[in-house]
Amino acid sequence: MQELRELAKKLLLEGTVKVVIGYAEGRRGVLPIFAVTPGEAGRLIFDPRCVQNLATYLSPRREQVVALGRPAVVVKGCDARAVAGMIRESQRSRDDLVLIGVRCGGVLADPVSAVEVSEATVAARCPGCDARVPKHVDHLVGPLPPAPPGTSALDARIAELEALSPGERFAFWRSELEKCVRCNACREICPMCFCVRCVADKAQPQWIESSPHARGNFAWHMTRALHQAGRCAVCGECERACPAGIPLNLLNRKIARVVAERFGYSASGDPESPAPIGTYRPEDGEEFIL
Amino acid sequence: MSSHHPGNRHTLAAEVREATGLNAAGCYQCGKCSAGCPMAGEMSLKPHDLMRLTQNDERDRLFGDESIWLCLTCETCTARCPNECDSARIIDALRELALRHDPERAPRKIRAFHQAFLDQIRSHGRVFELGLILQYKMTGGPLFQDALAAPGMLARGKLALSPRRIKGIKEIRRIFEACEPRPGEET
Amino acid sequence: MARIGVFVCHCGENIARTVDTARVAAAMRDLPGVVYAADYNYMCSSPGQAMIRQVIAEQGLSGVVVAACSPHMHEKTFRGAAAGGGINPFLCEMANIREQCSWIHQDREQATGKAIDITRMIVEKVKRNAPLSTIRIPVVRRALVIGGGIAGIQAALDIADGGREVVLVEKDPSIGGRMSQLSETFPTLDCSQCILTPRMVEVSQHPRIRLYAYSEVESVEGCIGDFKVKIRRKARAIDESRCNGCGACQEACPNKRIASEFNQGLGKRAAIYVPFPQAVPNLPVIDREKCSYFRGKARGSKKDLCGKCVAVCGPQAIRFDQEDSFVTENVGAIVVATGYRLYDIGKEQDDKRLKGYGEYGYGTIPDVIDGLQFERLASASGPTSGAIRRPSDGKEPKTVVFLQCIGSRDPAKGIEYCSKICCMYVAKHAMLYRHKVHDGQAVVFYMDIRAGGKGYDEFVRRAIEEDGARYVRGRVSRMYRDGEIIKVLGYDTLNGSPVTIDADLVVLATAMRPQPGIEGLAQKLSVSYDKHGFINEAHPKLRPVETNTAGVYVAGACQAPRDIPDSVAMASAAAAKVLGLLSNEELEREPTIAVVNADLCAGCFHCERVCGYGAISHREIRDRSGSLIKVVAEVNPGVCWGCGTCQAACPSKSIELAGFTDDQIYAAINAFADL
Amino acid sequence: MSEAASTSTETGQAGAIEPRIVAFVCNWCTYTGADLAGTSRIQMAPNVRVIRLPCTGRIDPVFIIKAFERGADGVIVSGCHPGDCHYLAGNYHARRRFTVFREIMSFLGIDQRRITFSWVSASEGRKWGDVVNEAVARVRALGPFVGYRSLVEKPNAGA
Amino acid sequence: MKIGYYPGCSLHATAREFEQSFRAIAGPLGIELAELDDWSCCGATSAHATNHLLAVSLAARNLALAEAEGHSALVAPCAACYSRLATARHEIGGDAALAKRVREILGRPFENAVKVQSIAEVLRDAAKTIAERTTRPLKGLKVACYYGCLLVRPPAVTGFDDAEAPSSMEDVVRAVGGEPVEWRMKLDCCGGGFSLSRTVSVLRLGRAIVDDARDAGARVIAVACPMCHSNLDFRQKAMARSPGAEELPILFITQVVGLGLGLDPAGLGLNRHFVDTAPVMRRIAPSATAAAPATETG
Repeated sequence: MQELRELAKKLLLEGTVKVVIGYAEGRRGVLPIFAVTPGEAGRLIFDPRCVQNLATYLSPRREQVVALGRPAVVVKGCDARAVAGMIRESQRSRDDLVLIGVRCGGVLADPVSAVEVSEATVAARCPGCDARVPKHVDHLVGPLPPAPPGTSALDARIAELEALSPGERFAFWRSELEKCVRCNACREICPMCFCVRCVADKAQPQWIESSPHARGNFAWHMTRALHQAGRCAVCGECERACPAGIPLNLLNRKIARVVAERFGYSASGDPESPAPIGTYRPEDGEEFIL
Repeated sequence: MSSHHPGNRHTLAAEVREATGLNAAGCYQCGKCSAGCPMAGEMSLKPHDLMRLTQNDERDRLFGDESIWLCLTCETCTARCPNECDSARIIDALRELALRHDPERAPRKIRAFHQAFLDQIRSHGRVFELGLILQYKMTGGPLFQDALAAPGMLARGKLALSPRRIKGIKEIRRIFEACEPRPGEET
Repeated sequence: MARIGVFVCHCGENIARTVDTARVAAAMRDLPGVVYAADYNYMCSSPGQAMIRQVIAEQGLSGVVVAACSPHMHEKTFRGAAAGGGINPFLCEMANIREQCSWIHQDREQATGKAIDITRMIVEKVKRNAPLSTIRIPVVRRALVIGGGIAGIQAALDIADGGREVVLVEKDPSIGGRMSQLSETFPTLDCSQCILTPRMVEVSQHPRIRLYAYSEVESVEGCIGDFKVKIRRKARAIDESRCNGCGACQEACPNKRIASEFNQGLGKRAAIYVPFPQAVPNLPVIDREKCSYFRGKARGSKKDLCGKCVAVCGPQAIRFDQEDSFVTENVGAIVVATGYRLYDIGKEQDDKRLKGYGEYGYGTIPDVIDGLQFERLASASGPTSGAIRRPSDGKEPKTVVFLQCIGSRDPAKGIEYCSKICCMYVAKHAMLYRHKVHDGQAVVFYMDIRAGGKGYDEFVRRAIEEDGARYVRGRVSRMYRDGEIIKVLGYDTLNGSPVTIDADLVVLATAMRPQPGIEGLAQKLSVSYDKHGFINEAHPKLRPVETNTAGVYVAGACQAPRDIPDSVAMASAAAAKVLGLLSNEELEREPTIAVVNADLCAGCFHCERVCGYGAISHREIRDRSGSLIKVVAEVNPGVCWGCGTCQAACPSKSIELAGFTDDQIYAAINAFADL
Repeated sequence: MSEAASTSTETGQAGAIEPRIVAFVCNWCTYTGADLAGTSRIQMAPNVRVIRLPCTGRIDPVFIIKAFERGADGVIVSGCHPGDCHYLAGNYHARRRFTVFREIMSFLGIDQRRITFSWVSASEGRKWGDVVNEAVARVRALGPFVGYRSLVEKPNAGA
Repeated sequence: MKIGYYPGCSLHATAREFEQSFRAIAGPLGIELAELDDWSCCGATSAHATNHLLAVSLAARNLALAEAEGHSALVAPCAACYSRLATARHEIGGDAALAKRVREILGRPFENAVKVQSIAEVLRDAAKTIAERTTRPLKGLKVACYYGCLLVRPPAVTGFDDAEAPSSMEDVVRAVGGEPVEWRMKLDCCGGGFSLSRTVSVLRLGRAIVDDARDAGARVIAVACPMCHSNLDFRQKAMARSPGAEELPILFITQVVGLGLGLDPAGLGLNRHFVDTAPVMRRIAPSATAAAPATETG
């Protein structure tokens, strides 16, 4: 904690950065903080309650943040993946960022009610995480906490769904997606959703029905998953932000796995590594093609 | 019996492929294997001939000849084959097929040796060399040829006098049974 | 509001037999925006076309749909008719109710229903068609040729003789390439330099050729018709304007023990040197790695450094302080002719798929050489003045063994392809050897003889029948040094017996590989290359000298192993293509290309990743004060071929393919079911 | 539970009406192949409506979604065989795109038997006929895809 | 360093001095040999020449044992055993179907996770330690390092050394101050498994090897395979010899190292050979006494 604060102060004082984006204690739990003075940097914290993916504040869409000037940002391993994605897609250049990586032992599913990471409280995506030590960052702070206990509830749930028949899966997702009110919170919070105008808002022609019935919602969430393939860091922010509680990270994780298995690609923290969609190998599998 | 239509899945090449995943058609007869083979001088069919006959599905010439049994599996051919044919492995497969095809065709001495050797493993889990030598001599190996050697061996403590059987011998037997070529696999 | 005219063709009985064309027309008449629909016996006939022109005029049509055969059959015809009627040809489309309807169905009811659907879908699309006009790009009527070997020389001369300016870039100090190293050439055995040198001189004196020797392509921008090429002129440390090529400097140079590249390491050169007597340009270059002045300088030694060359240079042309300089040339077309190198059997390889040959001693046996080295031994201008002497002790070899397919046709340690020229030059070597060493015996180990070509097989037969080369069919398993000689252990697969030969000299016909660094150059030009590094032609049969990048052509052994005649033929073909391109002030291209909506583009450049033509570039958008707002994608109309992969890849649909816009396809999908 | 039973929950009454299928094909291989089928008079089921695009690379998965919304019971996507792309590599990019999109659809419970992917070259008129007939047969067995169209309605006990 | 140890049948019989010497040098080199409990025969030539599945399964049983005992690497001094184990590992690794079948046959957990190492590899990697611990440098002892077939072939399976120009054994010999000679036959086969069944071939091949080593000036041949050893040692008497040519002692590479480490020849089993090894001792003994104190200080 102290290490983090000292580093942040140093970066601000020597003028390396104008703002340090990190976590701080808020009235109702942990909040993002945009520290521009050494004093504010003193409020920085990192613990399992720091679930937010701060990469989203690097998006050019966030004009107020951009206005603050060259940022340093506190990233967990999963967040670092998102940053890498944004760099790869020219939303940010690596040189005008300072990345402060924090070693992570998993975050909480519900940071409000719990404080300690246990098999019961850990976020579903964390167990088995391969990015507990962020890669390709400028600074690495904090001790490495023990690996989160148990196995990923996400994978378990995916396996359950895959065991079902198409009809049963369809019914499941229908019941989930009927809840979607198209508030676009999933989109707003996602670091990779930086389009000037989302395809879902395109009117001429309107590929994605805007009215919030299950059909439009299927179209939206399928398209979203497709556009996220190989880019999504599976940070789970979309699911956390969803007021309807739709298990979006199931889909994210599923597709991330598909991309890894089919194209031998995993969203590493390396901005240099090519995106899996947009490249190809002549020997790619095609067992589904007649 | 196997038909000789090329492309027929019962051709020798097809069986070799089934057994090894290797493609005998890969051999383009450059002869580098035969040029480096330590036993080529003693073989009537050189390594590249063996590959050729396999490609042509000429079982009878292949299995009727002792050449496949003269391969020492020294792997020189495999290591130097420009087209990555792994001839040594293919010759292994040919021997296996030959035994299924007609065990009597295999040279008596060599077959007897392999038999004796495997019996050793089957009954002790390891090879008890004195036993091996004795059994081999009984079942077809030239008698007395090495009799002079045995004492020397003993004198140097190189031969154990009584076999030692491993604890997991049951497991070994099970492995042997599980690996018996099933009748279904006969060609 | 659209005013669409629909013309349904009977195609005699071909369509009408199974499709009720009148009903199709009637159904169309009911569609909003359709102001005219009729059926007719033969729409493609001149009365049919006249009918289209007339209706366009009378009805003031904004679009035309011809429901007839496949667009592949008559799209041009009907677009012509539409143009004749006074509307933009791209406002006319065809509904394929013959090949894909009447000919593949019998049930009249179903076929008619389907024909109605097909035509309706096209009508809805055409409602949203936009007038398109052919794209014109101005052409810079000069060409760049990369590589000064025989292919590059031929291409440069042909283009220059064709009346266009040529910039020729060669990375080595002299042009001439591999051919200048050869002794004689097959199948005629005429002296290589005798036919090459005049061509080299021609290049140096040609008014329309600008030669940059000892130079490399640094970067390439732009596209067909207008490339901007930055060229690095490596520092020779010589003032070219002063040097008179007297050669006194290399005489004076104290360091004369450097392995000569030109002689494949068999001869020596000085640290300041002209690569070979007939070099073009006839200028020396200083090898900074070896020159004691530069080495001393690098060590930072204070004491007076060597300057012997400076001392003897009359015109005072030595320039130790010279540095690399850059020039930028503007050209409309580029020919890549970077040639080849030979596979090296050593243990160290630049490609992990290559292994080298331990069984042949990994290149550590001095009297085991490769084909180019033998060329130098046999060449009158070579280190032995053409006498065949072996490197180790200078003795005349009485038995020379030639091995073909070393590294070639060898996926295990080399490459799978056939290097194509070895069969011929080995036969040539065997002959040259016999002509020079009458009591010598040449033994050739081969797998197959590939002598397809005019006078080629006759040539090989001559080597065997008249010059007594002994051809043994089989690969060699191993060879090792045994005192004076080299033991070669092979096998004669034709008589089925092992062959062991005591050789005095062994010559390996090693595989042809593209020049190192070719991938880098290919990326600069955004041309594709195969896994071996050979430049890919645009089509293996129909576009052999074009590449996937418009305006970039390929010639010679950088595309695949080639001999001299092939390389020259290819070079002339490429030159013809270039002259064709440069014969126009402007070039015309299909208007169905992608267009970016800069306002919506978020600059993620997914489009750039999927575009194989490199048609996407980055455009900076700045406000009045000039500060950067964002960087967006931009399509280069000269380079885009209109495949539309970029549009499907664009998450926000901010890039549209003209003629196949989302709007048009959406309309077609919408119209497919008449819900 | 069995696939057939499962699909019924997804689609409602199976095999009621003639299936409607949209085919998105590339202009250079499959469309030409389909023309060849015509010139060779190869008879095939009339249920398919072809939409011609320059290249499979141009085929956007939203086309498939929209087709289902607009009443398609099945979809065919077809283009040039790997290595034969008339352009450079549109089909390779399409292959990756649809590899992922299939998984998404399948994970959301859209029966993949409704979507047929194929490579049909300009010389494979016969193959095109087979692709069409097989696709129609598969989709007919599954019945109309009302399950998707009717997503607009509030859920009824059946779904 | 603790490492799984698979002796193999020969090392408990005809080649017991191989095991004896390996165990003797292991201690000084800080290598802890954990012999697999209840290991079984690798199947050797007889299995793979007649029944591939059996060959793979017999070898795999031992790999599975090593896995169960928690070893990450397994050393098999006998080149033949090494080859069988490494080949099985290679084939199972590259063939999921085979892996499945073998697992069924073994009926025990098997992840194929254990690396198989040859003695040459292990000693080469320990060369530095060997040099440090050498108290009796084999000064001027010309050694022909004989690899034979299975140590380096096929490269796809072995891969720890160059298949055509290996150097690991030479490195080891140099480490103990010996002088490896350059010779031609170091990779040629000695006749391997034909020792009993086709002695004539073995004598022909063996003689060529011994002669070439002798011509190259070697005074001893170092081997890493019991079969090579018996073919060259026990069979050497029977090989025709050109007049005046003396017999050439055949030492296991472990014995060569042992001598360098100053161990007692009998303790290394030199007395068990058919070809008299005394000449070797005579060559190195004087230098030994001289060298001993020098290295004590070093």
